[in-house]
Amino acid sequence: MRPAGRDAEGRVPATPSIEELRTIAREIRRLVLTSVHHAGAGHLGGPLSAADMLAALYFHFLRLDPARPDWPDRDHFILSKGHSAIGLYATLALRGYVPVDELRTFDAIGSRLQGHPDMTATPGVDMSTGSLGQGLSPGVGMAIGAKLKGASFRTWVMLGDGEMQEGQVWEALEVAARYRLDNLIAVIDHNRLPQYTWPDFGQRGREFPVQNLAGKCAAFGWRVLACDGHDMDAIVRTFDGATRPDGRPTAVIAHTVKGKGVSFMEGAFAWHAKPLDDEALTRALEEIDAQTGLSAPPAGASR
Amino acid sequence: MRPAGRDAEGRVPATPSIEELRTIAREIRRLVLTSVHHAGAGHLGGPLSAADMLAALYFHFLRLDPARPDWPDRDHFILSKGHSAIGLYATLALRGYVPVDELRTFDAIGSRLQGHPDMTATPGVDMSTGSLGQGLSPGVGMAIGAKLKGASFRTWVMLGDGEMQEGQVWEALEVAARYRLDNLIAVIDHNRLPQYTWPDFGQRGREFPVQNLAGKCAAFGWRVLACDGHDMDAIVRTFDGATRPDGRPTAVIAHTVKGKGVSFMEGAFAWHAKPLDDEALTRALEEIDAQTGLSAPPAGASR
Amino acid sequence: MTVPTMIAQREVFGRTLVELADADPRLLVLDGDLANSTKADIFAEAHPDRFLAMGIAEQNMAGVAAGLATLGFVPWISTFAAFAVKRDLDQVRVVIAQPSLNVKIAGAYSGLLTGFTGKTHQSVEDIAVMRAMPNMVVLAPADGPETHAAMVAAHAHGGPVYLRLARDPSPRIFDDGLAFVIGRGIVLREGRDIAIISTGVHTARAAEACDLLAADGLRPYHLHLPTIKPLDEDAVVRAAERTGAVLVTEEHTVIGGLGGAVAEALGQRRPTLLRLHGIRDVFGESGPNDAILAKYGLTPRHIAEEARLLLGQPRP
Amino acid sequence: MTVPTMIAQREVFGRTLVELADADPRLLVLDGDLANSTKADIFAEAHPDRFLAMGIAEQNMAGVAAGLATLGFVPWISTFAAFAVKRDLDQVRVVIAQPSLNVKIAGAYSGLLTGFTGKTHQSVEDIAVMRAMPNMVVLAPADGPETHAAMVAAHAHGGPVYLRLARDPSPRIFDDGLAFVIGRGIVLREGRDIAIISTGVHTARAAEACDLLAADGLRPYHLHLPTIKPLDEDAVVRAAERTGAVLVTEEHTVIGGLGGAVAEALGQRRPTLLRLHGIRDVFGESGPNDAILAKYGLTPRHIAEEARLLLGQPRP
Ligand SMILES: Cc1ncc(C[n+]2csc(CCOP(=O)(O)OP(=O)(O)O)c2C)c(N)n1
Ligand SMILES: Cc1ncc(C[n+]2csc(CCOP(=O)(O)OP(=O)(O)O)c2C)c(N)n1
Ligand SMILES: [Mg+2]
Ligand SMILES: [Mg+2]
Repeated sequence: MRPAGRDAEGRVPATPSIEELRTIAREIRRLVLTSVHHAGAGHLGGPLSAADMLAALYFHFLRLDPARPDWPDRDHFILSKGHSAIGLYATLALRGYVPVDELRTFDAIGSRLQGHPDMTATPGVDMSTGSLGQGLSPGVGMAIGAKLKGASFRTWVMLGDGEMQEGQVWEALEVAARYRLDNLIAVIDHNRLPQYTWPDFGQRGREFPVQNLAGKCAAFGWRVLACDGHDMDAIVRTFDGATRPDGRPTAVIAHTVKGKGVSFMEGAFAWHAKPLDDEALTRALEEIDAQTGLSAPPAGASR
Repeated sequence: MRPAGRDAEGRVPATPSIEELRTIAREIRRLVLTSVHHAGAGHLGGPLSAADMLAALYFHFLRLDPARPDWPDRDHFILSKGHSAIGLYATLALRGYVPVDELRTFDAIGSRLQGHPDMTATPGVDMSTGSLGQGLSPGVGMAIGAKLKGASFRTWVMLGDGEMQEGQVWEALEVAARYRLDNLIAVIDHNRLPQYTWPDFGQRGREFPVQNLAGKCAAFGWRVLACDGHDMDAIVRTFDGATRPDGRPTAVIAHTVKGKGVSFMEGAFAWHAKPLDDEALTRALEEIDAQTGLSAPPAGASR
Repeated sequence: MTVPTMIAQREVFGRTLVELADADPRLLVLDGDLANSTKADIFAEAHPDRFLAMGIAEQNMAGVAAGLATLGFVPWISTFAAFAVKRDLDQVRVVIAQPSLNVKIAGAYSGLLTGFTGKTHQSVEDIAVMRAMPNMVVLAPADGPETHAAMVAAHAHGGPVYLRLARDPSPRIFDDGLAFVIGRGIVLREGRDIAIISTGVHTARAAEACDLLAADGLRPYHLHLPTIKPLDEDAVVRAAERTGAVLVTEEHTVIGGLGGAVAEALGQRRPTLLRLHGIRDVFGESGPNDAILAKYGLTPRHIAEEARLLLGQPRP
Repeated sequence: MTVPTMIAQREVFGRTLVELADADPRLLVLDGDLANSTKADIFAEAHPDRFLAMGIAEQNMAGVAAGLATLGFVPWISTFAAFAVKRDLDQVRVVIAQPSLNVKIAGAYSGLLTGFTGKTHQSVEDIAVMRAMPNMVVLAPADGPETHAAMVAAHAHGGPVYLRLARDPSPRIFDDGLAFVIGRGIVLREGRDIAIISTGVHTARAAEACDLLAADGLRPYHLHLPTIKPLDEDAVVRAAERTGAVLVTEEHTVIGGLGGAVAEALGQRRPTLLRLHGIRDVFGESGPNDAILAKYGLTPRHIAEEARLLLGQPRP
């Protein structure tokens, strides 16, 4: 059985229904798990925490045309937390940019689906990323460029919270505010974990990678919105607010859980990136499917 | 006639009197002007805006011994806005680290007084700077190191407001807050001008190099104090507050005027760095002297 | 554009930006708060709407340029060479060089002559760093006219370019309107005794050194390489073949720069006795230009002396 | 420390940090949020109070290390080579290399074999960049035991050191307890037909290539250079003298790295026919190690083939 709306190639067309977006997010999670299992490498925590927002963006908010990935007036999207590439690829596949089956080439030599997003390799990838902290700046460039051109597209950038420790991000926030880039939206995946994190030694405790994100972004002159990054209703409402310009760039702080959807990965920094063995995959997929309400996994997804 | 307390070599010993600190600051300004005039190169706006705070630091707040520049328990000072080197050199000379006459070698080949502070060249310079945005991080290292050693010295770092645009500064602020470095004080010379500034074109206007400094530093978990950076009373009071630990690092935002003390340099971005001809020097020194109340310039200062 | 005998590359830089922008609406200039030093301010006055102040934040500036390039703009980044290369190297690598985006990086105040600012501002390793970066074209023109021509060529090139520029006036070598072909060296002097290879404004000093040698009855061959990458290997091999001994001289560390490029090419195509002359793996300091060139051994006299030393070495 | 036949440098790195720290209270480790990849986590468990998490902020990390070094600590910076070299180059230059402070920079996951992460994480130009930096020692040990020895030597050296390390297990070449002298090369094989010069874990592949050549009746000379700067020029010259033809092979771009260093030395001291083998001035990609080595031409078979090509070239 296919999730509602899935075509013969396994792609899901854009849809505005909250319920369908939820289904797509669960499907993204399945594809993340199966692809990482198949590749024997890749990140899990970050892609899983971003899945709901990727679904909302690609199936509801972004103005785009999968047949024309270079359409100049498309909304632009940059996955600054580039290590979550497989989440983006799963989304792009479901949206029709690449065949879903091609996800099985993730991380393989010669693949269009590189370990980190490569704009020269993958249709639909608007900027190469992977070195953290770099994605917002090209987003600022795109937003300035849109203003210079009089173009109406928006630029969305998704960042990790650990990534917000990189100074370049704050350079970009400052410049974006100065240029009053109300066509720029940063979505911060605030899952409270980076990779190794701040360790649990001494008195310092295993702290968040970054404190007071909302206060910081506001101090830098940005409009700040927040939502539960796993509540599709809230995501849609908040992203919707973000697209109503008020003269400033907008930061959406999405409160998320790293590894969301798989109990043993949730909040576990060890699952940031880790090969997934058969047994773990089975357990993980079972959990996801229990949430989907799908009676059976879609064909091919658990190969 | 020598300013009160000046010894035969032209050095001024540490003094707690506000009035003497004012005199020293004016003397720093004179030495900045004469040295840049003599060198035919160097920065003016930044050193002049920092002069009062340098006087307060080196003649009142810093625990130091000019005879032992490497004394491990000295308070450490980093001039992150390294282009204001001549202001620091003038201060170090008055304080006894180098002969006042040596200021005439500023910028010359083989000199111990390099265009930007060089810790390998100048006694009393605790960190090499000149590439903006870099000074706070070594300060964080020194403050962490002091804690690890159980040493009681403080680390002071002086930054420019334009420099605060550098992302590295925000990385350092974040880490300093996380390590609860209450032995670290950043003094921000908020003179509202960087070098070329944000130009006066289009609708953007010639804006400050950085907005809402206090709010930003507070959002990054720092205690924030502010003062008029040219009012010696206020400087001493505020720095004094900064040295009373409250568990956080402290930022002092000093509201200053770039080029302070010389009317035609004040607030003029063109005087950021500019050779000073004889006539301009004479006019500038006259203005400074009118403020000093000194009946005549000290011997040698206007050669 | 008429050019006096001595001209500063930065002046030509500012004026040429205006000229290129007049002809091509895609051109934008991004400034790291140094426009009145780099002379990008000439452009700022002429095209205020296409001058993008980026503050003192070089990493972001490189990224913004990349974003603009994806929209079809041709952004020129302008700051000091020291910061253009080293403060944002990871950004240049990941969002400019790896996707080979059409961004030009103008490094002002390269080499040791940086107006008394000293070692933090002197860029002694920028050629070595940029040359090692895949997809990057590296240019170092010799004078005003060649700077103009190199900028025209760089702008026409569809990928990333690093342009190494000097601060202070230097002697004119070329006529206005010369053609600049990326990857092509220029023989400034034919001769059989020794080949001198140079780049950037240092070429004028090498040319003077050739005069000194010629006055002594020697016949130096002088090859100027305004493109360091891609290297004109054929020209280098020809210089070696003509003379059997090659002195490379540059206002850059002797490690990995033009000397390294020549050594790699000759070792593989025509092993030849080399001498690599430049900054001897040290950082610089502040001082007047003459004193710096003298202390760091980069005057025409020093170059001529190096040539004589090389000539005195036994050839294999 | 007993070492199995295949061992990952990163494991040795973590364990040696502990060992060095046990003996020297000045040692601190600064981590760029990668300790469980770089294996600095072994140190974090053993010496939690001397493990300083620095978050994902490499520029600040370099500066903090500099500040600590001025107090007499010996900070080891640990992150991926790609970021250790390129994300903080201006910081490494200004507060570490220029004042020559006693900071060690450990670049993990160097070269192309970075666990499927691809071009942003692959460090193909780090040797070229670090070698051009005055005051910097550049080390690239071949295996586990040599990593241990190189770390002991690096820690004893009173200035900045860049240590290039690999991620995945590689074959043991040396016995435990070998002596490591900074600046000294090691002849792994005597021979007269051709010299092969290599560094880092790639030396194991070069050694295998020598076996292949020897199986064909050739007599390759193999020089391993675990120090790239300062270069053991005498060893390089000897290799050239013995054989008359030198193949440099490295898991690094062919521009400006070990090949560049050897070319500069030989051109000046003993011009010799060279062949520079490595990554051909391109960025890499993700994939399994075998596939990457095959695609980028870095297997023992490729090295042997390069040697044969060089042998077939006419000698000057
Ligand atoms: C400049 C840089 N430093 C280090 C890394 C290695 N790294 C990859 S992911 C990661 C943690 C990222 O954490 P976060 O931004 O919170 O992402 P998420 O939690 O969404 O996975 C790190 C340190 C990198 N890719 N880039
Ligand atoms: C990384 C870096 N970028 C650019 C410069 C060039 N520069 C020197 S001073 C200056 C302006 C500094 O402004 P600010 O920090 O406000 O200092 P102040 O006003 O006190 O002079 C600039 C851009 C530099 N020294 N370092
Ligand atoms: Mg996170
Ligand atoms: Mg200022």
